[in-house]
Amino acid sequence: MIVATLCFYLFAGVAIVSGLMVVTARNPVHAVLFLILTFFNAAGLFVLLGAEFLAMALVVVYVGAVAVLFLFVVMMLDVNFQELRAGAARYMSVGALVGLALLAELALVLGGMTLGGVEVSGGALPTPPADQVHNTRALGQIIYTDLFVLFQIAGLILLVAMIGAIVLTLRSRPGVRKQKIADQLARTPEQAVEVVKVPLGGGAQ
Amino acid sequence: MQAAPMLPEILLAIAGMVLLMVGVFVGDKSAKPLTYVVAAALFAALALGWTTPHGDAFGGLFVADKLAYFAKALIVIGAAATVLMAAGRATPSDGSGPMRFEQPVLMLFASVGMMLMVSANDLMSLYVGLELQSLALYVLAAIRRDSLRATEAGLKYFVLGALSSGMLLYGAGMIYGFTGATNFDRIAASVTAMGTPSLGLVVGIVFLMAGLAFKVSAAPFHMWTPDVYEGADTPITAFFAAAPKAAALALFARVMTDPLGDAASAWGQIVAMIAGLSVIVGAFGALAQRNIKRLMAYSSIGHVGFALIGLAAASENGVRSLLIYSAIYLFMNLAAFAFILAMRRDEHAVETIDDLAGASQTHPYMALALAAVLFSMAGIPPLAGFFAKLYVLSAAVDSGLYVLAVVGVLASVISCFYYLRLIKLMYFDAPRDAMDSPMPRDLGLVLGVATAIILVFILIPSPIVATATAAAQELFQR
Amino acid sequence: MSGAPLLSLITFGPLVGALLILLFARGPEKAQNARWVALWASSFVFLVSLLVWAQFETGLPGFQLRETYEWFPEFNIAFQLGVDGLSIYFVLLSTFLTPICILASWTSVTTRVSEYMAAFLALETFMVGMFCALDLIGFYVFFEGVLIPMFLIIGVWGGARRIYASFKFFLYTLLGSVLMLVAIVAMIATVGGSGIEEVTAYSFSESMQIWLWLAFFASFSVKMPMWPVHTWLPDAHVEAPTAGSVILAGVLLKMGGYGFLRFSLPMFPDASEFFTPLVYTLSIVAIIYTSLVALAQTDMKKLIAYSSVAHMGYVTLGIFTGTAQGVEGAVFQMLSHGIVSAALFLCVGVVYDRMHTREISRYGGLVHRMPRYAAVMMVFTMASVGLPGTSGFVGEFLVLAGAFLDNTWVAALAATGLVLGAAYMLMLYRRVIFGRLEHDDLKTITDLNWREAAVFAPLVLLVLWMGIYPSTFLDGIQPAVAETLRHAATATASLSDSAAALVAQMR
Amino acid sequence: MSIGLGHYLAVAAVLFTLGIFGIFLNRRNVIVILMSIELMLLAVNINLVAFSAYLGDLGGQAFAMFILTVAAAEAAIGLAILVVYFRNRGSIAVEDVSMMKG
Amino acid sequence: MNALYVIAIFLPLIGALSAGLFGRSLGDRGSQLVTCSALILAAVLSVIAFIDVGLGHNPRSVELMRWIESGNFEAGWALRFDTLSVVMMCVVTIVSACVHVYSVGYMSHDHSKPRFMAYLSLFTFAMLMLVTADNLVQMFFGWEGVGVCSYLLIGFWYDRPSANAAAMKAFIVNRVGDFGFALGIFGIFLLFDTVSFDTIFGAAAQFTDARIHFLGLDLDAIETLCFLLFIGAMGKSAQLGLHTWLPDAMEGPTPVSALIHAATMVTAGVFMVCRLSPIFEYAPNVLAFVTIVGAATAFFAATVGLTQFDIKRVIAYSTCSQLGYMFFAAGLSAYPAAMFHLTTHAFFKALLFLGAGAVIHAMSDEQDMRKMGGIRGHIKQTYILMWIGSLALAGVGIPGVIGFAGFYSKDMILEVAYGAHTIPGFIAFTLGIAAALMTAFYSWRLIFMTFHGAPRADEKVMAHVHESPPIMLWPLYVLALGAVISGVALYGPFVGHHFQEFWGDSIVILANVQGETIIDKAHHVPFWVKALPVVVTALGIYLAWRFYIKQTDLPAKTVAAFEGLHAFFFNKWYFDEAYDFLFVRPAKWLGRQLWQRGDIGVIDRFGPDGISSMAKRVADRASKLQSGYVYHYAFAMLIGVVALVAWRIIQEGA
Repeated sequence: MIVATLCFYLFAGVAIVSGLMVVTARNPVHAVLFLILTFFNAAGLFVLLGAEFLAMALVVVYVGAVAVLFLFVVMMLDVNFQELRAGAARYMSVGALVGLALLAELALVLGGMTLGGVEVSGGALPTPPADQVHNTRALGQIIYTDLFVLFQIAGLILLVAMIGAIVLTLRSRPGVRKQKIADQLARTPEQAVEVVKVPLGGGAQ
Repeated sequence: MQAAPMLPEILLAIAGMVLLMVGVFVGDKSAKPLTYVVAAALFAALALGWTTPHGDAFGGLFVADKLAYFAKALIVIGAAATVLMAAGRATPSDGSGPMRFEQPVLMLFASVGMMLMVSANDLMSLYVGLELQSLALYVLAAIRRDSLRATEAGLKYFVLGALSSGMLLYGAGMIYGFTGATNFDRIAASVTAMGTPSLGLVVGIVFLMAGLAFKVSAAPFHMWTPDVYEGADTPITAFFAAAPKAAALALFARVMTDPLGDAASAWGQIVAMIAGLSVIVGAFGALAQRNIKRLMAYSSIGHVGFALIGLAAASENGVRSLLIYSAIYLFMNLAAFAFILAMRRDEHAVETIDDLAGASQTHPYMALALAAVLFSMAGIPPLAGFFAKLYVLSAAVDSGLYVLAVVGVLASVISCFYYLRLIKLMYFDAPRDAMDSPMPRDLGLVLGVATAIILVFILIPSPIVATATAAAQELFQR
Repeated sequence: MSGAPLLSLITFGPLVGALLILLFARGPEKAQNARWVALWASSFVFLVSLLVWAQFETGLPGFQLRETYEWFPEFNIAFQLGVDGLSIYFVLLSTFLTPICILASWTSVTTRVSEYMAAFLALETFMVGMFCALDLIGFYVFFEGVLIPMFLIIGVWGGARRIYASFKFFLYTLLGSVLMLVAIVAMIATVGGSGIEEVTAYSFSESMQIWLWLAFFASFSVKMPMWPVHTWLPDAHVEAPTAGSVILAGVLLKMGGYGFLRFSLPMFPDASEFFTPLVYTLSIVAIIYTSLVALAQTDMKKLIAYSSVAHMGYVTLGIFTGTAQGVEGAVFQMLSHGIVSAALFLCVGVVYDRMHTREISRYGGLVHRMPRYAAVMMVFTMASVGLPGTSGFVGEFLVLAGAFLDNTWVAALAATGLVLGAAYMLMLYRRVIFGRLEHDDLKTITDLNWREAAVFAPLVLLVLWMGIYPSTFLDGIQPAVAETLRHAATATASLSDSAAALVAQMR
Repeated sequence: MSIGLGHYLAVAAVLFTLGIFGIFLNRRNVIVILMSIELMLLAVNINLVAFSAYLGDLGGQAFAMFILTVAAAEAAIGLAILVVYFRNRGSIAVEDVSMMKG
Repeated sequence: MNALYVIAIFLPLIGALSAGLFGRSLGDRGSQLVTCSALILAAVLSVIAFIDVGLGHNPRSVELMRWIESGNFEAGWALRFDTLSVVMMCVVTIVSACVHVYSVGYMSHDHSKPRFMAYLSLFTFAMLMLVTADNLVQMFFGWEGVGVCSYLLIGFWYDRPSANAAAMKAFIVNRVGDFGFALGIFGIFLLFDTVSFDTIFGAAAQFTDARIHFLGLDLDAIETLCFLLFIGAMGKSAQLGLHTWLPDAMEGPTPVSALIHAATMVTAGVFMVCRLSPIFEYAPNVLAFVTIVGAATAFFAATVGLTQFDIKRVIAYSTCSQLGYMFFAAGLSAYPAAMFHLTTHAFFKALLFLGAGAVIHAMSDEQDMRKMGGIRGHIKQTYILMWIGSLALAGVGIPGVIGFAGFYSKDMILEVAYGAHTIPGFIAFTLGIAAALMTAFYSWRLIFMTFHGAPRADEKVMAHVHESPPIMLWPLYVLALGAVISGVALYGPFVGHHFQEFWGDSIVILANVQGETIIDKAHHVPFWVKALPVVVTALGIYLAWRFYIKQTDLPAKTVAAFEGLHAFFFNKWYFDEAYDFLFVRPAKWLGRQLWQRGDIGVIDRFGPDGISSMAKRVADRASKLQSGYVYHYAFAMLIGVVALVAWRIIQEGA
């Protein structure tokens, strides 16, 4: 258990610190990188909680796709970071106070909880014993059966996201020249080459 | 795995995908025909919903009950009307060309999201429905992508919307944690068993409510509304103002009274607080506005606050009053936006309130209709808006919320001031350069029908009242 | 005809006229057509209301000519109409003044005539409906609905500061009324029904009565208007077109007094008794204060407006004396004031139409050119002053008599209004009518034409009739007032009975 | 000292707070705000998974799964809006996103 | 017979309506004819009524119509014919008829004769309603009715600002009195539960010990009510304090002054006290007050009369003074004496006024006596008639033998005052004698200044001086006849030893333990008391002769010697100035202040305008909060959540 405890503190500590860096880093590129670090550690926490598939998905989806997307946009927009104004410190104190108040409230409510401390009425989707059914399989079983419709709707959401991304960012530029292979292949020598006879001393016209 | 109750949504989703394909292949010139198909599909779905059986669907993830149907009717009416009104109404001043074909499709998907969320019977289905709607709306807000104001509106809406989803999810997570379920029926059972709700549940409820309050644009989670209403393209704003409001209000009512009904002690006062704050913000915020869309935004904050007063009553009457309020408000909003969409001068949209000056002389019937709508919004009898307020007040007073009722009516007096100012501009002031006339026929139709409903509600209240009563009754019998 | 829904007819008849005008008044003759339609509609309604009067059995308490329609069944709210001795004369007053207003606006309103006429007819519907409604919600709908056409009438066809005045009028009265709405809702919730009789029969607890009374007071005191919430009235009167002022003074001000009688007194008898000193104080301040203010006015309409506030002071005073004389006097005073102040505003309108100014100093010596006008105005001035033999006397006298029975201080202070009222009205008359004809532009002013004379003749006759043979009206008012007072008394008694029973139990 | 539910919830709470901090204390860059949103959603996921483990109920994990999906979609749309905004405004400084107010 | 009496009352109304409404079609002549004949007929009927009711002791009352009924309050239209009312009817109709006829001549140059005749007739109707009222409210109707007619008639020449002002003043000052009257009526109703005379009079004796809670004081009921009613009488009869309107009322045409401000309306107060004698008798303190006020008025008005130059004002002050006599007689319970003087006074004062009118008419509308003089040769008849009037006014006669009308009535009053043997009676007697001296002086001052000496008017006016036409003179003769014989003729029935038989129930005088009434006592005063008034009158006439005929520089010298006193008298004891300072200007000032400072400065500023501007400020503030910055919006949401959570935690924890 001590290993698990140490791992928890490691993952949790790194996740929190890197999370802090995400919101405080001056350079957005650094922020993205810290975000990736946070996700990695969160995935670690998921593993500790026995949610291997989610940990995997987190790494694949977030680190592999979302964070990279962020990085890509940061680069693409090519913001001049030097020009970006530093945060207004005068709001900082009030803001921090309110933020801390939120934290304190959450801590007050959640701090005392321990695993297995609360009475439960019995889950709707009970977790099968981990030694019999693997987490991924178990999750797959309910997602594709009980929650199939939500899965479909999630697909719809992704579709909307796709439409949205396209409708917002895709531009057809009329002035851009494109390679048209069919045209190229359809060309005949007659069209391509004109044979002219140049009279001596007359020059081409 | 009963799927039949969700057939309308399935139909619409399929229709959306088919239309998307059509749009992709035909291009933007298909946009206008598509709007008619979308509207037809919406009404078809509504009709389908009328014929399909009610009850649980997909193992209790969704439920098609009278509340859902009532809300869906509003969604369909609001969405269809605004989709139609949006047809061919790009604003040339923005130089962004004609309407994109994606616009009706996204509106359709947003409507699907709304219909799903009002049918949600599980925190997960609530979330996916809500997000389907929200994502489509974020895109719609910014769909005039060459307009700085539209994109700024989209950005603000997105950032704050995401924040609110975060809060909602955090709350949903805590509710899940403290009741052990995501299904509404199970949550309800757990809450009932709990007696007094545990602190964790209460905090979860508060976070969840923050998210919902954002969606209905209740104070203090309202601040996106004016900017987004102003920035988004006017047809889009009309859409925002009509359908999602009704959907979110119905959802709010369902979540509070169905799974959390027995935790009313935890949320009743919060709703009351939010409602009171909203009517005040709505009243004072609008006083300083010159842009009519912005003004309508503040007005909507106030109206939502009033509707939430009904919810704060935490009773069957309260939910009924909320439903009636949202229905009547929907028609008032449709009429108002039909008018706003018709406000064009030399083919350019105009949107300051001063452009209304003297409208009663240049456009007498339009002005008369808008005046009726504005008086109704102000809650002056004998117009429908008065009865909407009456039902709410009655519910509030039944539950002993006298202070809230008084705050509500006092705020409505203040808000009266800016409605009157619009009427004053139309009726008392001399006309300036006349706006384009005649009004486009589709807008005139919406304006006329909606105004007629507002006017005759006093004579024939039962279509709205009886269905709302039935919906509320069923919700409380569960 | 006895089975015909007469009250519905007079309530909604004008609305039909308004719709006709709005929908079908077209073409070059639009304005003239609108005028005629309005005149016909309102005259028809007036005739029907006379029929109502004929069918009304004087001397019976309770409501007559009742009609009931299903409305909001889930709230146990039905749309009920009916009249009793308190309301029937106000109905008649409304139906009587509307055609007069339409005639009075025949030539003075030239812009947007069809809308104007439609607004007036709509206004009539709301006024008549308010007095006929036997249901709290119905009452409130009509009570508030009046604001819409009146707002437009002041705002569209009013004077220079019409926007300020119309907003002040609308928002001020609305502010008072919404509190009443909350109270109404609370009453319906408590009683479980909204019929006025049903609610009147219910005994509210004393603490609830206090709150409900205050809420209703907020509405009615503004509408009356009582000091110190009267300041909307001078502005509204001054800026409104003549006919608007006529209706405002003639009928709209009566809505507050009617409300006190219909609601505050019988429904909250204990609270009414508790607050009587407050009402007395405000009424007396109103009488003295506004009379003094009237003395200082330079604008004809403003002066008459302030005099209205003072006269309404008598009404509130009378209502809360709780004596038959006081209450009947208050009702009569309202009727009389409805005629007299309406006529005075019409008088102002006559000269305003000719001179386009209401400044008192711009007039003087009108009697030289307008002897008939001077005579007519003298009648109304005297009625306003409360000369015996005119309608003004009966109400004022009964109110003061009732007040004297209850509290001599109140009566004595209120009676100072007799002197002050004479002072400002005579001052007005002297400065406008008497004196030399000095202003050049007045030298060509013309006397009343036949249309104006036709407007004034019935008013003059009515003022004298009400002054010389008030029994025509008092006989009808009496049973209703007795009923109201009896109810107030029994309610108080039953409350004290229950309190006594409670005490007995505790022992 | 064993690790309890409270610990996980605490971590999630801190991350959630950081996310919110990132939104309203950030004055520099809208992208950072988007990242803060991701942090918030991550915190929610930790919460759900922790509850799921604690309740022995897979629903929480499934919920987290959907949140992951939606969050990805959200990120895509957010970035798309950001890009079009940048095209119009030429800046993504948070303080510049304030053309409409009042 | 009843119908006849009712017709007598309503004939003037018919006349008024025909002249007023159809004056244009009737024409000047027609209007005059209608009104005059109506009045003359009414006078004839009144005399018949007098003979039947007064002399035949045949009182009755006639119900006409219901009027105001509310709860147990009932006041009908009913006419009461008893001795008191028929006496008044006679006085009113006869004088009025004379004035009507006179007006035909006097107003011959006026352009709105029908209006004038209508007003006069209307006034007469109102006055008849007053005197025949069967209850207090109807009396109030007549009371205010005569008030408004007086207003109309004073302001008849509406071109004159002074006439308009005087009319207003008359109405408003009367209203002050009516204020008391009205309160008195309410009090009567409170006490007796009725306003009908019969019931009140019948029940008065039972309420002698009743108390009333009035203005926070616990007072004797009857005394309080009588006091309030008397305030009304003071206003109408221009008693000291509320007299200021009467001299100004002379702005009206002279016939009006004769009718209203000498013979009829101003005596209504006296009539009222007499009419209400059954209750006044139970209010000894108020009667004492009435006596003092009457005596003071008699003296005060006489002093002012000494100094005035306007011929009509002199007579007006004289009227005021004579009303004082009547009041102190009434105050001493000698109601018959008061009524007697009222009747005689009506004749000779109307005569004097109409005579003055003839003078003014002759002098081309000049009223200032300083611009008259030396016209007795030109208008002999008028001169003689004025003499008769003055002799009657001054009460010249030979005690125990014969005299002019005033001689009987005024002497009777002074005898009553002496015979009362009370302190108020003594004061009244003293002041009455002093006033009698002054009366004689100013009456002959008037005659001497007007008719004697050298002409002071310019030649143009003098050339025009002419005797009045017969239509003006005939009424004068009628009145002169009354001035000469009414005293001797009416002395017996009115105040003779069997006066009670004549008055019947219409006047109640409580007898003392010996069964003697005040009238009986008055008959037993020593001779010197009877002689003294004649002596002082002679003295007064002599002094006047001395001052204005013999030694014409004496007035100026006297004025110089008593400069302060003269100014005080001349300026009418500064009453007008004081009222202006105390009431009129403060009221106007207060009105302006309440309007500008109260309504606009406070109520509107902090009420509607204040609230709306505050709302606008709040709105501006609120829209500043909407800063446009995303982080502010997010912050607001955060604060919202944090606050709500904190609130819930605290609530749940508590």
